[in-house]
Amino acid sequence: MEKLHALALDAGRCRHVYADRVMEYVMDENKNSIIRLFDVTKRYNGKLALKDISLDIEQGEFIFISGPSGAGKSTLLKVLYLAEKVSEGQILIDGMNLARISSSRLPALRRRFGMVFQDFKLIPNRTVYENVALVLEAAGEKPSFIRKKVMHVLRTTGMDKKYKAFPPTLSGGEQQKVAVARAVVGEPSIILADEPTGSLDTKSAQTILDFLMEYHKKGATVLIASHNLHLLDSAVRGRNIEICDGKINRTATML
Amino acid sequence: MEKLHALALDAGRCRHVYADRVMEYVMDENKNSIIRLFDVTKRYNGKLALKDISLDIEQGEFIFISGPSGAGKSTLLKVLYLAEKVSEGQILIDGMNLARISSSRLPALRRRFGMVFQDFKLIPNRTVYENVALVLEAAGEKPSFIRKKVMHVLRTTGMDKKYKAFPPTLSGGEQQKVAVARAVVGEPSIILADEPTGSLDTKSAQTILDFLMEYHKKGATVLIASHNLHLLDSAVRGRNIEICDGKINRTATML
Amino acid sequence: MTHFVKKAFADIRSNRFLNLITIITISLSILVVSVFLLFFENASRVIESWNQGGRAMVYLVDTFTMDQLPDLQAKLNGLNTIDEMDFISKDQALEKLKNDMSERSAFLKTLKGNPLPDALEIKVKAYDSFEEIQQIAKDIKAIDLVDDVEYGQGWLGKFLNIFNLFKITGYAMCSLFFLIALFITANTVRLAFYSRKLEVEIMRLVGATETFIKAPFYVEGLLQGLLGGVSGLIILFTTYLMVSSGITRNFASYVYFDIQFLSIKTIFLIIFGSTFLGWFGCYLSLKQILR
Amino acid sequence: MTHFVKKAFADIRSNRFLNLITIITISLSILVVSVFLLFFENASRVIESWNQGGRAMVYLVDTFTMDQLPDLQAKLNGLNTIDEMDFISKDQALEKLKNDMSERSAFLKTLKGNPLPDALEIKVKAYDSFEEIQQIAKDIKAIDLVDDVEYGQGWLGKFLNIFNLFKITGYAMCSLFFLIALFITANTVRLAFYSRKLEVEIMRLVGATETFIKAPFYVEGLLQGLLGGVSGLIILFTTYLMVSSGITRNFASYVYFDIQFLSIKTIFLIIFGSTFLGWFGCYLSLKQILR
Ligand SMILES: Nc1ncnc2c1ncn2[C@@H]1O[C@H](COP(=O)(O)OP(=O)(O)OP(=O)(O)O)[C@@H](O)[C@H]1O
Ligand SMILES: Nc1ncnc2c1ncn2[C@@H]1O[C@H](COP(=O)(O)OP(=O)(O)OP(=O)(O)O)[C@@H](O)[C@H]1O
Ligand SMILES: [Mg+2]
Ligand SMILES: [Mg+2]
Repeated sequence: MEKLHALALDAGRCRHVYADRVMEYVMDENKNSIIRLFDVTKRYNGKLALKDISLDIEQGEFIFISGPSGAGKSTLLKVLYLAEKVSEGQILIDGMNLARISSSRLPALRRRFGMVFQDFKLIPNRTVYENVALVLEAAGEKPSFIRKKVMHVLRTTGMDKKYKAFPPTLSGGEQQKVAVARAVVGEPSIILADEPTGSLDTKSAQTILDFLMEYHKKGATVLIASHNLHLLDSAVRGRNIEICDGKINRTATML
Repeated sequence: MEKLHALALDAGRCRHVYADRVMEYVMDENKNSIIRLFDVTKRYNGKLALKDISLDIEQGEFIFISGPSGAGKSTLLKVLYLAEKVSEGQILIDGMNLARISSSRLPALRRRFGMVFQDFKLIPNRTVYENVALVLEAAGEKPSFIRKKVMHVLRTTGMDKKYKAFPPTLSGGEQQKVAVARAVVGEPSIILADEPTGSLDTKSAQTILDFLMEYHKKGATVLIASHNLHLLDSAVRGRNIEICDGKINRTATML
Repeated sequence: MTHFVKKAFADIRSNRFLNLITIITISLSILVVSVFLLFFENASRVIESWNQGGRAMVYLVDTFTMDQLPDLQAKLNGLNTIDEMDFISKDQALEKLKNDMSERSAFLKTLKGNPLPDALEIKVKAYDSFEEIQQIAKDIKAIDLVDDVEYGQGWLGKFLNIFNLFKITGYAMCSLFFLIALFITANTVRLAFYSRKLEVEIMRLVGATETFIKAPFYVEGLLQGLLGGVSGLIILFTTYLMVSSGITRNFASYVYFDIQFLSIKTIFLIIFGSTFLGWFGCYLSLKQILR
Repeated sequence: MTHFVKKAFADIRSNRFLNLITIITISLSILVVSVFLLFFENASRVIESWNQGGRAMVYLVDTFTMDQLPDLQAKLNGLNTIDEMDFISKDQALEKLKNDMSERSAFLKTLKGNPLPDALEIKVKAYDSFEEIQQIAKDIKAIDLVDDVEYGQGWLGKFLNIFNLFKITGYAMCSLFFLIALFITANTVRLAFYSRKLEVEIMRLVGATETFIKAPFYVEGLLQGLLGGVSGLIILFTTYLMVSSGITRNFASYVYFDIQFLSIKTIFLIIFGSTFLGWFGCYLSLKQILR
């Protein structure tokens, strides 16, 4: 395994044609890993945002990504979600190599994720309800199911009374709650939450965190990126990955 | 004074034509007040966001506005900034009644404020430098002065290396730093900061807070709205106003 | 399918301003093209009517006698290029001349005998070019009893050629206007979509398939094109009604023809064209926005 | 001032796509109007040339003798409506007639003496309507020695009236096309600005005055209009060069006139118009965006 890994890293570096195959072989060895990163590097116009990140995340794990502003937390989540392409290295999601995902299979892959964007990314001219329902509509769910499910999620995040409002008329915290509701409405197996409580007061933050933890308990893999270490206080068993200047600084297991 | 105040409140309620005059008379009594709110109520489509807020803020004071998500913190700052009109009540800024400000005098008034918006409100297709310089250009400053001043402020907030970047390519925290830089670049006498450290890690937050405090020490009136009570730990002498559901819940003096 | 149509209608409602501008632009573009088509169709018709089916005079030799007429007519019919013919004897012709020139007929009175020849007035079958009618005249002239053929050699060539030039210009301008309408509409739709770039981006991020994202836009584009085309034609028709009634009232003396509205065929062509416009604009925009 | 121009240029650079579409739309709109103007100017010129300055024949009474000519000419000049006159004696006229009718002059040979009257060929000063030339003819006829005036009573009225109708239609269509260009351009500029609404809103929030916000937009609008107009004319001119050389080469036999490009005056008018378009579109958009 160690050797193969080194080989894979090498392959990743020189962009060898067989690199992808090797990755998948490596994958086979660790059936429980749902997300694997090998030497992932991301450059924006030549400037590094992520540098040689290697990571193995098991199905159902809880990961807390911390680090100062500009460390690369959002970038890490974005490359996992394929909202950005990596510059170097390989990412395997559930055995699929992201570099080899065809654009026609991308939507289906994304529906397995639930992403809370740091800037929310709500459609301004659609109501709260429509924004959340969009995910289920895109997945081709039945209207009656959509209605029930969306209202349920909105109720849990405390936004059911504002379901007719348009995002720009909401307060910062309210927008964040809607973003969280949208991320989980599709019952994703992986939840990526970028600063999901940054605009919330302590009480609301706890509610949202508990809500995400519920999905975690149901078996979802949860990655939360935040600079707010206080969130760790209430976090369950999991790992804390601290990144700084694009590199993994420290990994700690929380018990 | 008490009586006049009551009279003014009355006037505000019944929208009497002489109300404005009364306000200004009241104003005269308290020369040190730079911001005065009388029974301010703000409704959005009939729903209350602020209810009967009365407040007296002295020149050079430091005010910390706290409260849960959706309490009305942003709305309070927005009505002061005339980004929103009040539904009822009167606001006096430095003796001027906001209800009687003509639209031609509005820009000059706004330049006396420095506002950090909760959603940053940076122009996406202008660089960081251009976004900050805009305030000084609008004030008609000399190009050489603008260059020096903008770069100075960017250096202090730690964004000087990214002055050529466009806001959407910045991390959340970086965008916030630019928003703070833009708010203070015009040396405003009143600084309104809505959640100015919400996207920042503890260290950056402290830097930004210290930066704002410097302006406070130089004599600026500073209002910070945030749900993060930890900020209070490092705050100077000032007042903490807690609002909840649009009403002032509690006022405390910090020593 | 109904889902996409429903969504398209919802989108049109929620982006009223953008849609209105797009529809207005399409309808104005259609208006330009159809105004020109209207002008061109009517002008063609009028000019065509001036050129009344190619009448010509066949003058016969002096030695012609009436019993040679059936033989001559048979020969002319044998050419297969003549529709009608009327015999005009020299006496009828002189009579007509005297009537026509009533004011200066004094000079005709001085004539001894009848200097005019017998003649056949013929109507030539449809022809397209000056060369064709020249050939027909030549064939007729080759017949024994025919002395000369007069078919307006001088002005007819000129007229036909200018008419052909007018037709070419007309078709060229129609195509040009259509192309311009296409460009302008496509660009307007693109601009309108440009401000919805964010919406599309977010939809993709949330895991919507390309079909799911694109279909409502296409339905919207087709609807915009259809609405634009129909309203453009309605504007044209209203204007037409006002103008044509105004013309017949005030300009009766100027006008020797009715203005006719576009033919049903052209109307359908225009509506089809504008629907295509909407679709095409949508296609271009989506190609640009969606990578 | 230079600040605003500089900023406008920077804006054009940073909003390349929006500006490109706006400029393309303006130039195409200008193209439609100017193609039509070109067509119309040339058609007018050609039709005008058919109507060669109103020539007419004044036939004199039989009793006319040459020594009465100066007196007659003086009287005609006294009317102040005649530009040139040429005396054509009855002998000259017969000679000319024989030449013109060479083929059928046999019939003229049978004439005893000369049945034709003496005549004056005159050129009438410019006139606008059929009524006017009718009046002029009446005045001339009232002179003693004049027997009759011939000025193509039959076809001239028809022709002039149709020409006038053509002119009216032409002006109407020019105005219509201009209005449509105005609408389309204004809407395009509005759409382009619509996607910059956020920018304007933020500028206002930051304390920029209306002038500070608006001035660069206006400069931009003017520049767009100017660029659009100039490029529209350049497209037209290139097409004109190609078409006109093509026509003279291939259609030489069809064409009895040169196609001429727009007059300098029209060119300046068009450029002015398109700059106005840019400004007006900007004005409308700003009025909408800025409350
Ligand atoms: N699209 C982009 N183009 C260029 N540079 C980018 C882009 N996105 C991010 N960056 C840069 O990459 C670095 C990491 O950004 P990232 O958003 O991942 O930080 P972060 O850890 O999420 O910080 P924060 O806590 O402030 O959100 C930053 O320096 C940022 O400026
Ligand atoms: N433009 C608007 N139209 C309608 N309702 C609005 C509008 N802006 C704010 N509101 C409502 O007013 C209430 C107060 O909003 P405000 O933004 O002031 O909250 P806040 O205290 O800043 O909360 P947060 O900490 O989440 O930013 C909220 O319920 C919000 O939905
Ligand atoms: Mg981030
Ligand atoms: Mg707020």
